[in-house]
Amino acid sequence: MSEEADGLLLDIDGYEGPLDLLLTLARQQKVDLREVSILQLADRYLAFIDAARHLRLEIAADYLVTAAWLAYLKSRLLLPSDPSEDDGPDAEEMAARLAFQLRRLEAMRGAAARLMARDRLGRDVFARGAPDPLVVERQTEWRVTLLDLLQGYARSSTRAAYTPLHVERPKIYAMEDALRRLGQNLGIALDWMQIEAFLPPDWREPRMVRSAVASTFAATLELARDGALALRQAEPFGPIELRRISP
Amino acid sequence: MSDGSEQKGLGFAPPDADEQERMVEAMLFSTVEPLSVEAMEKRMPRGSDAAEAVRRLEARYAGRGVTLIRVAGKWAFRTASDLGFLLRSEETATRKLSRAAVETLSIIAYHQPATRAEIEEVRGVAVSRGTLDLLLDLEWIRLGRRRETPGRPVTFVTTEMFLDHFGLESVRDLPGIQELKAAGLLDAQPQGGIAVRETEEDDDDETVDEDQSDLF
Amino acid sequence: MSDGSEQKGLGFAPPDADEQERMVEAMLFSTVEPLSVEAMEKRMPRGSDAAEAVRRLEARYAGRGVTLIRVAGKWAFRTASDLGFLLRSEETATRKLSRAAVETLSIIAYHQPATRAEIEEVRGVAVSRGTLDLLLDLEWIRLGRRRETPGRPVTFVTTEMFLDHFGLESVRDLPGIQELKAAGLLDAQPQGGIAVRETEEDDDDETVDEDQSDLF
Repeated sequence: MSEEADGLLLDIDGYEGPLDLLLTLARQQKVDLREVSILQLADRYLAFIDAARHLRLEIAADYLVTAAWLAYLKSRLLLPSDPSEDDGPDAEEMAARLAFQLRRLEAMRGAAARLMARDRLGRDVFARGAPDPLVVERQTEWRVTLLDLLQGYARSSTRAAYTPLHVERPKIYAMEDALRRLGQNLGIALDWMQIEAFLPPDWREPRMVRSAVASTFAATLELARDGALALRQAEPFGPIELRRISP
Repeated sequence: MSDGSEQKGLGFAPPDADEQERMVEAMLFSTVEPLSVEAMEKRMPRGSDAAEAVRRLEARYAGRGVTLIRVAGKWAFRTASDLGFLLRSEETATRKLSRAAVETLSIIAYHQPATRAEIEEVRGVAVSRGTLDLLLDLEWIRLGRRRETPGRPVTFVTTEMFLDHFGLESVRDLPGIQELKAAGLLDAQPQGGIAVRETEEDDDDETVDEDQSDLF
Repeated sequence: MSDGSEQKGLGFAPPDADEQERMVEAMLFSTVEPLSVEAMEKRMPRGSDAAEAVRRLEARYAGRGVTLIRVAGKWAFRTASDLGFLLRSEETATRKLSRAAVETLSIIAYHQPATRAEIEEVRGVAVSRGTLDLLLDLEWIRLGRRRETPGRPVTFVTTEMFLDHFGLESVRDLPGIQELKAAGLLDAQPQGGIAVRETEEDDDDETVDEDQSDLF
């Protein structure tokens, strides 16, 4: 560890940022912060960062940014200022600005400590432990007009007149079901068979039969078009017959 | 303070009586639960006499806005009872009566005396206990005569306050069904045709004083 | 009591000074939150002078175990600070705040209204979202008015709870604030020193509450 580190713990984690580290280093100059030598401070900071790097400690980027900034400031402070060349803020101003930041941070730290040392509620002073709650008596004024009343009556007495209409959907034998059933049973139709033989046996009710016949007939048309079966009807309204066509 | 001298001998004099009173005052002020003399003495410097401090404090607060009282052998500060009004504030909020309450009230008004079952029949839904309680509370309805039918159900009738609130001379002033229809308030003829029954306003409130809780 | 005679003319004499003092005592004793003179006077009979009653009460309680203090222009009874040792219990141990939280709080208190950027400028390091959340959670700080500068950043200010917690009558009574001001340490300074790098340390919890995430 370098001498410049001055026994400081080389633990970056122990500092709340570069300004905190700078303040700690400045305090070690053991002078009033108003007389701190920024040049000397920059040197110490750079030495600290060097030492930390030497130990391969992980250093957050903002410490490095500050190191670069201080190196720049140092070079500017050491060089005589050239009035003909105006590049950026005056070095003295920058140094004064940094000194101000250090003084302000230190002042805020001191203020924080004094604030925290005050008698605090719940620690040093106490409020009434069993306060009497303020009883809020809520008076509710109900707003109802005669019209509300009449409308209410009208609403409730007409409600009974309307019972919701439930339309029961009739059972429909779907075309897909008919196609499936025909496909499964077509093997038995090696000779002409009446279409009724292919109706679902459990569809007995007249309306259901009608639906089953319609869907089954539509399904035979579909299969006939595909060339899977042949259809015939001898006379108008006569029985419809079908037969499988062998592939 | 009997052992005060002994304490003094050890160089730890207990605080003086005023100081002990301050301590008891602070403890009783900040505590959540009433405190016993023993509990206070335990927290005070050795040689303190909490009982005496409490006696002094009690006298000091006598007649003040806050007084020291004894609760089950323990002590607590309480607001003087005559000042309770200061800790109360009144707020008036206007609220709309629920739909269920408006409908129930209107059915009672038109059908009175009406039993709960009759109200439910018209509304088609159960009437909640809360709805009837609210209307009774507002004193817009009261209990009428029991119906002389099986089970002797109680009936509900409207009150003077109800008439007052709605600016009605009597319940006969409520518009009839035909008028409601004409006003466009009734869209359809209800089944069975509902007529406004003649009410018996001179029904006496014989049942009112009965315990209401078993009525519903 | 300037209008006392007028009130008397109407036949409503306000209660006498002792009685008014009792009233103020009862009200202040019954609550944890500081009360304003106006709030008390509102609850007292017409013609009462709460300010005078508070003055009398303050004198009465001076030096007692419980004293009347002024917080944010309001009044509250609090135990005398020298008796804290009697009242402290294991449960009342206050949470220890991190150094970052303490410093952030102080910077807001002394510089208020303060933007996040200003806090970071003073500390020379980014302020974590968690620190501000904690202080907001304690209700020691709250959002102030947006600063009318580019980006309209939100500002933070301290609350009444903050004053109450630290026993301050107002932010003008913050320890050392006059000296800091005189030394120019509370002035806004032009940029040019060590800048705070934009950190994105708390990106991960950005989604927690969207509406707040754009504030800090």
